[in-house]
Amino acid sequence: MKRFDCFKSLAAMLGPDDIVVANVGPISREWNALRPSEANLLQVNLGLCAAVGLGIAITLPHRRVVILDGDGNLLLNLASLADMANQGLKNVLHIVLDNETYEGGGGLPSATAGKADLALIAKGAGIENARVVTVLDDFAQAAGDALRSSGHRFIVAKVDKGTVEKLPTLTLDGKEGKYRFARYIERTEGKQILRPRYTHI
Amino acid sequence: MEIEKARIVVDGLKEAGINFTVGLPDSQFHEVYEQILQDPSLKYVGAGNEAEGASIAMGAWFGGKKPALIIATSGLLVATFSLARLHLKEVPLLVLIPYRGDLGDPRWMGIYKQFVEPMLNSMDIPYKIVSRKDEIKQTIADCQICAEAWLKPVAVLVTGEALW
Amino acid sequence: MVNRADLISIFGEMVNDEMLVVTPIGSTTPLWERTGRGPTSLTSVSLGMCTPTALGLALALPHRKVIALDSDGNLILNLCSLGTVGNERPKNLTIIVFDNGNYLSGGPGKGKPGMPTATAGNMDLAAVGRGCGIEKASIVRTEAEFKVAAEKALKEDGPSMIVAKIDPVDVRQTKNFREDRGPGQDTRENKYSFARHIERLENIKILKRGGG
Amino acid sequence: MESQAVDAVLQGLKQSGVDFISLLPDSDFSGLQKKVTGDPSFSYCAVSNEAIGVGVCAGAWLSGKRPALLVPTSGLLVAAWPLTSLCMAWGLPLLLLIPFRGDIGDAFWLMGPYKDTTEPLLGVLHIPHVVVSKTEEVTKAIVDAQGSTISWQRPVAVLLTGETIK
Repeated sequence: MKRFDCFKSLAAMLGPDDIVVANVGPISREWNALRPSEANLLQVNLGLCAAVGLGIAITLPHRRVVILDGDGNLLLNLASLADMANQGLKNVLHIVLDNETYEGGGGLPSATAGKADLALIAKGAGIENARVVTVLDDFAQAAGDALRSSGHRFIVAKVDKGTVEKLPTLTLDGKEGKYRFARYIERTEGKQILRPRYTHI
Repeated sequence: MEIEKARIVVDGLKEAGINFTVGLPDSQFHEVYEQILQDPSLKYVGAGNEAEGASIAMGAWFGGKKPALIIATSGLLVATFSLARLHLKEVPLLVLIPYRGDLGDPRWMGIYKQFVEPMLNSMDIPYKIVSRKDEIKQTIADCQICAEAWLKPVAVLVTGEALW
Repeated sequence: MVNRADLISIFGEMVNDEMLVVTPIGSTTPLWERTGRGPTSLTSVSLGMCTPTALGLALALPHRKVIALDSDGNLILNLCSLGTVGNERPKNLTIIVFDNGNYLSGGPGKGKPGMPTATAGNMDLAAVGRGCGIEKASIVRTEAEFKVAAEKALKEDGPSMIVAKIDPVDVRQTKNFREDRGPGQDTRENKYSFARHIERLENIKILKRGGG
Repeated sequence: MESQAVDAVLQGLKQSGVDFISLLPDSDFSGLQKKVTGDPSFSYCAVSNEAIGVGVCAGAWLSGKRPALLVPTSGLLVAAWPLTSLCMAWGLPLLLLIPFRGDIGDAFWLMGPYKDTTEPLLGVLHIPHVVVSKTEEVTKAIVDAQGSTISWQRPVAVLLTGETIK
């Protein structure tokens, strides 16, 4: 199963208001190519994708938050799963694109290439709706199920190594991406995030 | 500065993509300024002080140019406020400085040794010191690439064999 | 005397999307943002850097009209920039100086002026401009004079300079500057939006890439 | 922490508009933690390591909350990487509230190294900080730090020491 194909199927299912938090690297590049949107928060650094998604999901419980994580990334802060489970979230679809490899770091195997089973770990952490999919139809069905219901779903998608050729490069750095995302939330939520009046002195 | 080394500095700027220069002269870099003035592809603007120079360079960057600020060691002290505030320090700018007062400088400028590097550090301006002439070009290229990627000023300090 | 806010709204009508405006830190920026052109202008440029920044922009984009909305205190800090403008003689640069004769941002607020600048004494910025080689430099004291001078400056080749003598305080801006934040862009966000604006106008690349 | 200090912290957090708190349960904060979790003016997210806490706070700010991370001196070391890769690289605000173990006067041998790491690390990470040793100064220090972190869009730390953490 190819990650890009999973993303194609997911992108077709998402509404324009669904917030997506994506990991730095090919995950962000592939996702951006298929679903360019201000509702994407891209290039979240190693190990922090789930945590950032968690903060957003708590703050905006009425919005759906989709987290596009990688195996190596999640492993770095595995405890995120336990912290998320304890929040009793109703609006999160957490997808791990598991290629069993530290792809950006030269292709050495990650712990999921050995004995680690992230879905089992997630269940142990308290996320009941956790499953592994290995073929595209199953992925589409699992993601579709998740998006049709509320709750906290966790899908481990076993995907091939490697990425797609000729992806458009990302043109935003983190700071510009921050402004774009915060302005988008301001607009859609009627909140003021940037430049609040500062009158405490 | 020997004309041959000055040529390397100027070629280094051009190879790094620099096409707009602003500055105030330093005697040890005189040959560099002379060659830049003769080269229209390096459009030179002479500023009245280094802080003004940094601002002109910032404007040029917004206009799509790749600017370099070429100033004396003393001028770095004058440009401090401007460099520290260059739109909150986040506009790329190659700052090229003949490092006067470094060990080996035969003149009386030792006073700068105690200010220059601590100041660059406290202003959060990364810098690289180049002391060999065969490393001048690479150093300029490296610093320019990082200035563009990090969106901030990056300094090249020319000293030692590369300068004298 | 005329008011800065009124002159800025008059000028806002004269500017089109093809022109680039640079505004300094202080009350000019929030007033200029009210015209809706904040994100497509370079705003809150720090003390003394407005005119030199506009000069760099004008030299980099010689086919495009660039306007600095400077002020007396800002310009005096880097007065030598007028000399540089006079030597480079960019045809596309107009410097408008809102000259209120005092350091308003450093003042007590509450509708009171700050300490006087040199223009409250003997200094004539238009004469300094002419002395630097900016021949088209004039002083205006009424809205009508401002309008005529600004129209001329935008139409003709420059460099040109308009020194507008304005009220010592801004009528609608009587709060202490510490409270004067709120909507609008900070300088970092403005950097991105202004650079993106020029990328679109000129079809060039300024911000390299996001990487990752 | 004595209850007066806990109240001073709570007051500071509320006055400054903090409405989201993340922390790793830690003995220096146990009294404060109980108050925070029971207080409806804060969204509360417990985390199992401080790196996750930084990420959670980043997400909370980006979507409209005013977060604070309560982090022990040891946890600051754990949080160093996300403070760099998220807060510094993206320019994100974050109020860090740190009970300064290992300050002069803290006689427990295990805390000694934190005198060497805490303030220098904040310096390296370009995180401005204020050290508060008097309970009566806690509230204002928090309000000031929160104002600065929000307008500078970079983390700012308040280090609590002396009588404030007794």
